[in-house]
Amino acid sequence: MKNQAKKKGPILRVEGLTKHFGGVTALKDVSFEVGEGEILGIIGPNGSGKTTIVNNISGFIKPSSGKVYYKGKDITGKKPHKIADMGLTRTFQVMRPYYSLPAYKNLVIPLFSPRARRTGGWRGGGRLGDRHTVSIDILEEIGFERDSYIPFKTTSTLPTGYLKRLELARCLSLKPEIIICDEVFSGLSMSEISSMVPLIERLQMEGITIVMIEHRLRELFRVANRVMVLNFGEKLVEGSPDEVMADPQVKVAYFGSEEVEEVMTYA
Amino acid sequence: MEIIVYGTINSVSLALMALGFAMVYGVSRVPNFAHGALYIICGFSCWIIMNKLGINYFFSIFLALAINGLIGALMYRFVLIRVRGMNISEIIGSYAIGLAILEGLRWGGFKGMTYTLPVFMEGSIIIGGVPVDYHRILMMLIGIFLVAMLWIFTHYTKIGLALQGMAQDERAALMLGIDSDLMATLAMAFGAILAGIAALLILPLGNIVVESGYHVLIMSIAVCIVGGLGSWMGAIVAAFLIGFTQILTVVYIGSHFQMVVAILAIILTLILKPSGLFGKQHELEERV
Amino acid sequence: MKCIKSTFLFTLFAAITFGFFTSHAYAKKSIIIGAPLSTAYLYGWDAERGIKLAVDEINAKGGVNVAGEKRPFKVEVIDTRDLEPGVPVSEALMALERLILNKKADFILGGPNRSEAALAAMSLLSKHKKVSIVTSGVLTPKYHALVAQKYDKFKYCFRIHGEAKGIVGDMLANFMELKEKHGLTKIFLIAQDVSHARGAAKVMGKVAGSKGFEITGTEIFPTGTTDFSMGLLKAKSTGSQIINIWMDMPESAILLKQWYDLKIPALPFGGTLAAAEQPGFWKATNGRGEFTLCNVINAGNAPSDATPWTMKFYNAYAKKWGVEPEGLGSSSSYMAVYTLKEAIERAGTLDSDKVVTALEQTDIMGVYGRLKFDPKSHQVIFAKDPKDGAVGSILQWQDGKRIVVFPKSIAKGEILLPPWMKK
Amino acid sequence: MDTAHSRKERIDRGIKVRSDGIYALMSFRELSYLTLPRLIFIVGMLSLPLLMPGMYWQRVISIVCIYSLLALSFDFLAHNVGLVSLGGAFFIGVGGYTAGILNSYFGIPPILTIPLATIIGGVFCTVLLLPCLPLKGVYFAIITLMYPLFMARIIEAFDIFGGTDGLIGIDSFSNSWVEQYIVIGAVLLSLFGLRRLVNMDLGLIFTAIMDNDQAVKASGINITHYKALAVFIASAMGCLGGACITHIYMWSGISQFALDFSILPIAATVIGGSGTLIGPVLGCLILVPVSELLRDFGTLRIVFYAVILVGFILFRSEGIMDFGQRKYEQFERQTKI
Repeated sequence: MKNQAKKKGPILRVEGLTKHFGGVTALKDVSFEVGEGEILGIIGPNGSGKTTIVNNISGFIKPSSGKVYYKGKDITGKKPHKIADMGLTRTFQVMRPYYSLPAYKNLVIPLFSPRARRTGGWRGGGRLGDRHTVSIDILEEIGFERDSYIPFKTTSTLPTGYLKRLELARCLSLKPEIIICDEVFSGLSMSEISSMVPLIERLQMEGITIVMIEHRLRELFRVANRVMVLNFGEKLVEGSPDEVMADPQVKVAYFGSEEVEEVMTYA
Repeated sequence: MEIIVYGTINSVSLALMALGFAMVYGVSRVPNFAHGALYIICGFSCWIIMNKLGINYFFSIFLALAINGLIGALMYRFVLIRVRGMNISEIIGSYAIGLAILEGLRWGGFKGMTYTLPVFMEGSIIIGGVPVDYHRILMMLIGIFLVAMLWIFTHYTKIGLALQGMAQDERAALMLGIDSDLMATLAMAFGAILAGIAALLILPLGNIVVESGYHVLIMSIAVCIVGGLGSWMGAIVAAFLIGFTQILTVVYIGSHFQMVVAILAIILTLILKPSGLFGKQHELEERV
Repeated sequence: MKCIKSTFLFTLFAAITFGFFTSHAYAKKSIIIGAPLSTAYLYGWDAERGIKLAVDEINAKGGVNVAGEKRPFKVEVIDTRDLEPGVPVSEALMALERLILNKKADFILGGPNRSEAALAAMSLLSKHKKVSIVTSGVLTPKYHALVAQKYDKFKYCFRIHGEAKGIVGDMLANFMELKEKHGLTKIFLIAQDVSHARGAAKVMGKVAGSKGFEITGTEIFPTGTTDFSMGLLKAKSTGSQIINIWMDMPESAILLKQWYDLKIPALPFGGTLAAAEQPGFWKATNGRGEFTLCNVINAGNAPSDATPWTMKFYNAYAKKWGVEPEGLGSSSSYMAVYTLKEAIERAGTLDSDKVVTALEQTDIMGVYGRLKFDPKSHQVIFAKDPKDGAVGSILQWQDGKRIVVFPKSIAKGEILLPPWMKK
Repeated sequence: MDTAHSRKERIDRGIKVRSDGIYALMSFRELSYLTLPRLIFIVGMLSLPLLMPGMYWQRVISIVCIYSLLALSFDFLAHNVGLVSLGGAFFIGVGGYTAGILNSYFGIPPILTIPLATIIGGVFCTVLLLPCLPLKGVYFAIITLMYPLFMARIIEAFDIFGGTDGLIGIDSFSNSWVEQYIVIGAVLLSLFGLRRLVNMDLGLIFTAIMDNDQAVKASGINITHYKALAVFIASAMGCLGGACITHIYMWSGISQFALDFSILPIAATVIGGSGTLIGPVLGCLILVPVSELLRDFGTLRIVFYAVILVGFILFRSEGIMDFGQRKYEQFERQTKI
């Protein structure tokens, strides 16, 4: 059911990541690794610093201390567009499409980036075709029906499900090696989620490493190879989904007490 | 020694000029480009009241300030209220009103250099070997007194707190039942009165000339930016910063670099720390 | 809301049509004088009054007879706003062009007042071949130097009042006199950061230095400074006895007030000091401007009897405008109209080139002495005695009145020192 | 009882939908519907110098074109790239001085100095504005307001390039027709160039940066690079205007950094209709001649001018062009049933 991660060197390694906002310590000494082609889930109650980790890795915020290595190279504090250019892309928890532009034009922008020119975009194979057709192909692949009117509708009229897919499409258009999905499932209806999960699995088949930050644990556990739990900016525990589920500390962190056994299964 | 004395005087006059602008921007987020015009029109209205209507100097001051406050309120109520939000139109609107007032005064015959206001007290005394005239000392005292009053006003009175609430977050203030338009009108009126007070303190030193309106606008923008747009405490600290740098450049580098330094301060502050010393810059530290 | 909109559009429409008509309703016969002046400024409106006074007097006497035909003068004044900060010089040049092309001005008098604008206008005037006499505000020596340099290009430009070098010469004569009488030798220069003021201060520094004066310091203040305490205190600490001021910005009144309050033991001697030239100066500084000396470039601007015509002009001006001649532009503009009239009558035509040659041979006894133009640089020739050239005049404010103290030939009083200087 | 044989019908029936983005025009009627306004505008602009009564009004047309260059650059920056710049005077000043220096010190004829000044000026302005590109909103506006004042004070304090007297004796265009058609050509070129740019993919990136620059950063594009490109385009147009005004008036000095050059183009944009690139040009076509007509009123002229400005901001805050576009689309004509 889950494909095993190929055992090569870690593609992403974070060591001792700490971040203070004024007096508040959002992250305290978090370290973890992500193997090539692996899906790592990051869970934790609200305000445990999940999004701060994403911002630090993707360069939007500079960490107070600690190092981030990507394929062995130190990318701590690099500019976001340089990190994205190296193949480490991310989606936003608060979706950020270009509301004034039609959906297919949203993807034209990433196709302008130097990485897209080099790699020819998602299916380009080294040569970038006409940006408009390439963007419509990518949209079709992630679930925008091709011959319908949806790719040409202005983004502000699209429902949340399509916007989430648009975020993913933006990462895909850069032919990424890592995608950090920040709560891709939140706010979606059950049917949308059920169509999103196979999409994630297909991406993993394509060899893309995915780091998923989620609250919907059931879907996450179906997909993730390993899971890491964060609480108040500190790393609580890391391991396979079953180990994490069984760990008492996680239950306390999430629900404040250990007895709540049955709820965990349906979360 | 004279650097300290004249540094503080220069800084207090800068602070007085900038206070009105900072107050208006702080509360209603409207950059009031008519600030220089309000400064000058208060000088001229006080001159008219005193010379043409013959009312004695003391009452004409308060009358002129009242008129200034009224002009500020009317200006907001009938013009700026419609363009709040579109920041280009705000700038153009307030600049156009300022232009209309200044050029209208010039057309009304207020040309030349013969208009001035009498000094509060004649003569000068020696402080630490440095001759300082009474009017400048009085200006310093009133300036400091004004800042204290402003601090008390904004912290302990109902309207003051409402104004501060508006400054932090207009929508939250609206939710608490503060009528934002009324507050903004009041803020504009206060801004105009502050500009008037600055005028009636600084103008007696020289003469009332329409050009200094533009000069005052530029300097108050400079001070407010360095101090952080929106926070009038920052404006006061920045006024002292720029005031002393100007005096120091005059003494050590060369007096004709004085203006260059003031404008350089603005550009450097904006590049290094756009939100200024105390300002909370919303756009820049946007939540990602 | 509806009615406001329509009234607003109606006033806009009325303004445009009204503006359009006035520019066409004038008789062809009269000679049109274009006066591009910064009417919101002292140097602007005093020139405007000087020109209008002269034109009224000439028209009253029947006008100018051009080759036998009597033709009246007609003045077209336009506001160039060029002395206002923040207004581009192209605004003044457009006003000048409007006079030449739209109002069909034959001659330009008064000229743009700011040196920068006057220099810029020179090439425009030579392009349209219009004779122009600058009468107020343009002190830069570069003006007549350029005429001499490129004579065939700029030969249409004349200047009928003094310029920085001439003023420096007058000032020096005064300083020598002060040196003998009161032993004042230390001079402190204060100049506005404008090239003609800085140029004059530099020249004064060199020349005074060579004449045995000690230059104790030079302070250049940018336009718009509101605090001169540092400069004045530096003057006091260096023990200087004369403060030579070259400043035509309104803030100079602040300087004089601070000088009086700080009791600086030095005599404020204005090279160019616009604020102090006005009769209203006394009221503006409520008496604290006493003992200030300032130079009004030509004699007519202050009561003196340089020539029989001076007091006649002085009283006619006061009668017509209700105020004594003020600023340095009034008598020179008045004389410019008369010089132009006399040159046209000698040339017998309005053709620019002939009028230029006629102007070069001008030699009339005017309000401030005998006016002759230097044929090469078209600059009026200065002298110490009204009989052999144009005479400057320096006055001192003595308890409310402007007393001419220099040149000796027309002086009405002596230079007094402030009480706190007579230790 | 005869029924009415014709009914009202909007002339753009069907055209609007088809022509919005996807060009599938059927008949000449639709073609003319779209191109007619543009044609009228171009022919009008080109014929302006011929219609002008006197030499003076021809000079006013050149000034109108210079201000419209500035208004275009402001409108492009403010509404397509999201950078509100009050620094029109900075571009004019730098362009004017570059042209002045090239001409008076190196003796390069005007035909060459204008393109040179445009490029050199554009690069110079962009380099100076680089550090403040990350600023946004009111901050960028106020810092660009300060730059021209700063340049003027620097030239005044160091007394370089002829100090406050400026550079004189710069040779002008051969005759007034050349001067006008160069300037009008420049305006038309930059107007339609900008419209082309905005609709191209490059324009998409500018709109994206304005819409949400964090997303653009995340898609691997260096936004400072593209912002610098936009500022270069805008400042090149401003410097072109500056170079032209220097050669028209054969003079260049610090008062080219005057505030009027910053404020009037913005006023024209507000009146003409911000966002539509033709709007600001119309705004200039209205504002500059009106301010010339009012010149006879002396100082009252500026008061009139300010009142007109406030009037437009209050009653027609969206500008003439938007109003015109809306009205143009609602024309009706009778069609047979």
